[in-house]
Amino acid sequence: MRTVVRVAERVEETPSTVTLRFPYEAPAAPGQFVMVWVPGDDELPMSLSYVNGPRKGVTVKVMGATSRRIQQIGPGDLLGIRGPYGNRFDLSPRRILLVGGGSGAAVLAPAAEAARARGGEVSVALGATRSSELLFRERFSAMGARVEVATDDGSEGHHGFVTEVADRWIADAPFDVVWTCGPEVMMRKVLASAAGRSVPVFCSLERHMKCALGMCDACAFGPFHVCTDGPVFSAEQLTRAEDFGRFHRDASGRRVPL
Amino acid sequence: MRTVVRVAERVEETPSTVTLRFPYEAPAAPGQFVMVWVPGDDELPMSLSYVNGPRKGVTVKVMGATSRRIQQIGPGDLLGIRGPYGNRFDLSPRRILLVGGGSGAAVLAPAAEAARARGGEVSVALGATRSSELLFRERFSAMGARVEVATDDGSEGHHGFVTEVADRWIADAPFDVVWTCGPEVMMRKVLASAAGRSVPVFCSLERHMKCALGMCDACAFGPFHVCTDGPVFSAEQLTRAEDFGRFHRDASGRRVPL
Amino acid sequence: MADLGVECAGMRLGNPFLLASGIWGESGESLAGAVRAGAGGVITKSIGAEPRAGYPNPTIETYSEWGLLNAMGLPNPGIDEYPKEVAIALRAGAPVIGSVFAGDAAGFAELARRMAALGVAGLELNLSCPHAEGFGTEVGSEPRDVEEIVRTVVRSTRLPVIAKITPNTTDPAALARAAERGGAAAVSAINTLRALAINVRLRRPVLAHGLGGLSGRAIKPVGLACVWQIYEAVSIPVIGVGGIATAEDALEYVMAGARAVEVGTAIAFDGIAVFERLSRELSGLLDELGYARLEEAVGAAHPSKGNAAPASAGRGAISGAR
Amino acid sequence: MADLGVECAGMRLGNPFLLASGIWGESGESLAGAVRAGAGGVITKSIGAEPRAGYPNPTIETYSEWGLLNAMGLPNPGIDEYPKEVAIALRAGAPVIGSVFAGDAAGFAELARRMAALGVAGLELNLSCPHAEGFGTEVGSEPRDVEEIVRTVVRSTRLPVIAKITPNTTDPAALARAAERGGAAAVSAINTLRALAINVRLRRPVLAHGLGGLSGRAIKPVGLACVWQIYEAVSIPVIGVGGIATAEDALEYVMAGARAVEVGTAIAFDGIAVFERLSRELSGLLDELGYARLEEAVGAAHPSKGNAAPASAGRGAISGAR
Ligand SMILES: Cc1cc2nc3c(=O)[nH]c(=O)nc-3n(C[C@H](O)[C@H](O)[C@H](O)COP(=O)(O)OP(=O)(O)OC[C@H]3O[C@@H](n4cnc5c(N)ncnc54)[C@H](O)[C@@H]3O)c2cc1C
Ligand SMILES: Cc1cc2nc3c(=O)[nH]c(=O)nc-3n(C[C@H](O)[C@H](O)[C@H](O)COP(=O)(O)OP(=O)(O)OC[C@H]3O[C@@H](n4cnc5c(N)ncnc54)[C@H](O)[C@@H]3O)c2cc1C
Ligand SMILES: Cc1cc2nc3c(=O)[nH]c(=O)nc-3n(C[C@H](O)[C@H](O)[C@H](O)COP(=O)(O)O)c2cc1C
Ligand SMILES: Cc1cc2nc3c(=O)[nH]c(=O)nc-3n(C[C@H](O)[C@H](O)[C@H](O)COP(=O)(O)O)c2cc1C
Ligand code: FES
Ligand code: FES
Repeated sequence: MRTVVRVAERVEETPSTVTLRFPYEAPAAPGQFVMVWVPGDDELPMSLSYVNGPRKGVTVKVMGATSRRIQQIGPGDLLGIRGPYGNRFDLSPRRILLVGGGSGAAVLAPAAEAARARGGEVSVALGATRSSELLFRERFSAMGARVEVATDDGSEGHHGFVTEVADRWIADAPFDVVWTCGPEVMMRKVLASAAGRSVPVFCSLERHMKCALGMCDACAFGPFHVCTDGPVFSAEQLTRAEDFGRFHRDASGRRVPL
Repeated sequence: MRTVVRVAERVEETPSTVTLRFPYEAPAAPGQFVMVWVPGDDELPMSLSYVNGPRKGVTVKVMGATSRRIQQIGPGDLLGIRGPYGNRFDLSPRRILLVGGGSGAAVLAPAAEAARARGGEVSVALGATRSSELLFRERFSAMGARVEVATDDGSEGHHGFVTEVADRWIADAPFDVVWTCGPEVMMRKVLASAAGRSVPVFCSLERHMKCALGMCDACAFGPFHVCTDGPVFSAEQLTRAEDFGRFHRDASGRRVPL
Repeated sequence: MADLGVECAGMRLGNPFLLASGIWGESGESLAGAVRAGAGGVITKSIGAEPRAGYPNPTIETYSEWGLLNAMGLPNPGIDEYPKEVAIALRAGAPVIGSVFAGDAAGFAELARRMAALGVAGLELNLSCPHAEGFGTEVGSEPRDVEEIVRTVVRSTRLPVIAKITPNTTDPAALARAAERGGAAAVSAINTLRALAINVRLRRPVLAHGLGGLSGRAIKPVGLACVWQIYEAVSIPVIGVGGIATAEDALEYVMAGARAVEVGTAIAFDGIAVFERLSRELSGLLDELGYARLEEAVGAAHPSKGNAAPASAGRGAISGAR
Repeated sequence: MADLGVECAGMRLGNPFLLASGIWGESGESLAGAVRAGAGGVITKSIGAEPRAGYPNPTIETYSEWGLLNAMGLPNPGIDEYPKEVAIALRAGAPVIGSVFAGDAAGFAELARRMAALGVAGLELNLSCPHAEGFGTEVGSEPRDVEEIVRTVVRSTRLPVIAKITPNTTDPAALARAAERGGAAAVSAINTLRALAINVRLRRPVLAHGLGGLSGRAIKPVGLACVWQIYEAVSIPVIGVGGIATAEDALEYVMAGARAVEVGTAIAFDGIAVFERLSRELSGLLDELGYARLEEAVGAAHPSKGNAAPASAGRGAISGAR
């Protein structure tokens, strides 16, 4: 059963990223996602970038046809929403490092806010191709997080991979947990930085999704289904899934390299 | 959905009447009935003669094939039960006259008990063909009701119709309500006795039943369905149903004389 | 307040909610009661040539609040007894549709003729009862038979003839096309789905007849698929039936192509007051969606028939439909 | 503790609960996971000759917790990619049944041959998907076609062949008899019911494909009727599927004639842990009813097959069955 929502607000976050806000009552937690149906077009999984209260939001990066189409949606337009689905970040640790690349910040921002609201200390290593693409940079600062940015083109902050910032921080500072979301090669590097140190790492993953109910097997990932066992996985779980960072399944279920 | 119950107890109340007791959790009120399914045989509506607690009961008089078959059921046998269905007696009046003929006492006895438990004064005019067929006579006495009996053959009490006892009482004593159950000719006479006096009368009726859900129309009775609007009807309602005491519908829905 | 009135098979209905055959439909006073409760029209119990007691009890089994199995076995008082019931029903003022069943075309025609003489507004042919031997699906599963029955009936009466189609078939649209060729004024779909319930503690089917028919909310998606396919296949009006319990259910049927709908099992679960609630809620829903008249919404979900957004709809609604 | 083991179509199953095709059945690790969770055997997603992406999303719609509509469109990685998945599944130790679909008999035979070579214990032919054009019901609605497809496949393999029958038909027993004539080792029934859901606010079908198939608790009574009718019509084992969510549901199917059952949609609502729960509860239920072995209950609700009460049953149980 889908709920039809009318988009209330559209915010251009970066040149390639748009947030859509809409009224949606179902309770949700940071880490969870919804299925967003663009009538007449596809339906895609999207992390909730705003989870609290009745006005939820998703933040969409242009990838292909449907995400482009979603970006053209504006106030007054209708979307079909179901969910939220999936698991959530455990908000109990106190000193939290976030490592976000690209649209990965979409799922990390509400998690960071929730952690701050509980009195947690939040540090954010935020990466993007260039300065203008740094997602939710203000939002992280506004919540009182320590933010350090990295850009591929050096237009701002560290010139290079965000994982280099993360690696330095993990080595220097004592964190109780690391949360990361972004390309899987990036997340593999974060895991590598944390390896041998006792800090637990949780990664938010993306896989092709159809049912989001843990039934159709589209999002099969090793012994897991990303839609119900994830999208947040522990480093330990990821060692049991050899596909991590290497393979995903396409719409037909074929295992293809990432 | 039927609940399958195992009969716990069988009591021969009179030569032609048997009570079956069985565990059945659903809450019920005096006046209501259940559908009793004899596996491999028919399913019939039966008033609850015991309504309280988890051990319910029905009291069955031999009429035709199925009621005879029900009487052969004993402890350990299985029945399918659904319900309770229908409306209930309003237990608030204080001085209550009960007029029961034949198996009519089955539905009146639990109503009388409930009224006594609330401190009501209960008088019972109880009729039968002969002394041995007087149903729940002890039960009425045991609850502290005033009981007067009538038998067709004069083997005990008033020799004649129970309605004659009822008529005398209604004329003499001030009752707040009259409840009656038995053949419709009998109940018509009770209504006639009460007519012109201000005492309200409620009759418990029987009609052919199939669904007991107010859907199939088998129990259509004037503008009512006996299964959902009844089986207890007020004198006032009965004046709107010209079939009362005159017609019922057979299994095909034909209106045939009673 | 949106206008719920519809024109269907030559009948003018104040609202699209018809009492489905077999529910509250045996006695004239019950039919009249359904009208008083707000039904836009009523369909009688299916009437045959002779009185029939139907199958022994148990004749029904509920499946939670989601479905109902029945094997009534087409009990009915027979056409000889039926004039007095119809006379009472007619006094309530809404269209009364006479439902009939028979084992062959001649039988249907004879019953239709006699039913028509009673002053009903239309006839519904029960070609679709899944559990009555010699009737229903047994005569309504082959397009050829459906066409012949409908044609024979249509020749014997001037009233609009509605063919009630079974869902227990590979191709409901083929049956509807056959009815259209035969001259039907409308088709209604669906009757119940062939179904069974077993009581494991008693190790036997619950219904005395064994097999029965499933109705209620469980079958709504199946009824919608049939109506959708039939709407694409024929030009005559379609009447939707199966599992309607809310205004939204009804509007799904209308958007799938139904001009009117029938309500049955919901009465068992929600009482006859369901008619009043359905009309009230449907009005509100149409207002919300920007429809001034229910008829504008007929078939609205079919891209193939070029249906557009209601004239009055705002941006959101238009974007939803593009 | 009652013995849940069954012998079905030449396969020995530790319990009667098979993973239904299309649920957790695309990847080898998921199939293995279902075995670990307690499935008596697993059936793969229906595999075709080529990789197929299936229909675009939305591909599913829930209907409260009572049903599920899907129009996946038979997505599958194709038989070329499938050996590695089957290899992983086989390691879990329970029978793996390979499901295949094709547009004609030769296509089925070729896929069956290739699937058989992977070491599966049996084959299930999907003759019954209600929404994939050119496949499923389109090839499985005529007894003649079913017989030809089954016969051609049976000739090309030594494995037991299970024909999966559609409920979207007038006469499921005729399809089952055709499969038996063709040499099927068993029939399974049912696949989903042709169904539709419309979103009235968006004025369009919810599923991208429009029509889909209904599964889940809503269809149990329909599946039971099909299994009942098929059991009366054939001598080969019947595998029941459709809406099983409790041990009592499963036992209804068994008493209607099923030797084994498949579980699909319940996994969406209750998770894969449903297998462990079903076995545990079924054991308890059989104990309560006095059955020492599940196999004694097969067909127990059919008077025609002379089924009797379990030897161990007490008075009440015997009286219930008389
Ligand atoms: C749990 C989860 C959360 C996500 N959250 C976000 C988010 O917050 N913001 C965001 O911009 N994107 C998010 N995505 C990714 C998003 O769902 C799409 O994959 C992406 O928008 C590209 O879609 P497209 O159709 O425009 O691209 P296309 O060009 O059509 O396809 C590009 C790729 O998108 C992927 N894709 C297509 N369909 C699906 C599908 N049904 N499910 C998953 N992936 C698909 C495939 O890998 C495909 O190769 C999330 C994905 C998942 C699984
Ligand atoms: C609300 C209600 C409460 C009842 N309570 C009791 C009770 O407490 N004790 C008791 O002994 N009887 C009760 N009855 C009557 C009972 O249901 C049967 O009518 C009666 O037992 C005769 O059934 P039979 O099949 O043995 O008789 P048959 O010889 O088969 O039939 C005799 C008559 O019983 C009636 N009958 C048959 N089937 C049904 C049916 N499905 N529904 C209603 N009547 C039917 C018909 O009028 C029939 O003509 C009640 C009936 C109703 C409607
Ligand atoms: C108890 C019962 C009796 C029915 N009797 C008839 C009948 O006599 N003739 C007929 O055409 N349909 C009959 N039907 C089918 C209904 O008219 C309707 O097609 C079906 O129940 C689906 O609608 P619903 O889900 O709203 O009940 C009957 C249904 C029920 C539940
Ligand atoms: C999402 C989904 C996908 C399915 N895919 C297939 C399939 O590929 N092949 C097949 O034979 N049946 C398929 N089915 C049908 C199921 O195997 C099963 O027959 C049906 O769902 C009824 O069982 P259930 O109510 O337990 O789900 C699918 C069902 C669902 C819900
Ligand atoms: S999307 Fe279907 S199992 Fe995860
Ligand atoms: S018994 Fe069916 S309406 Fe009363």
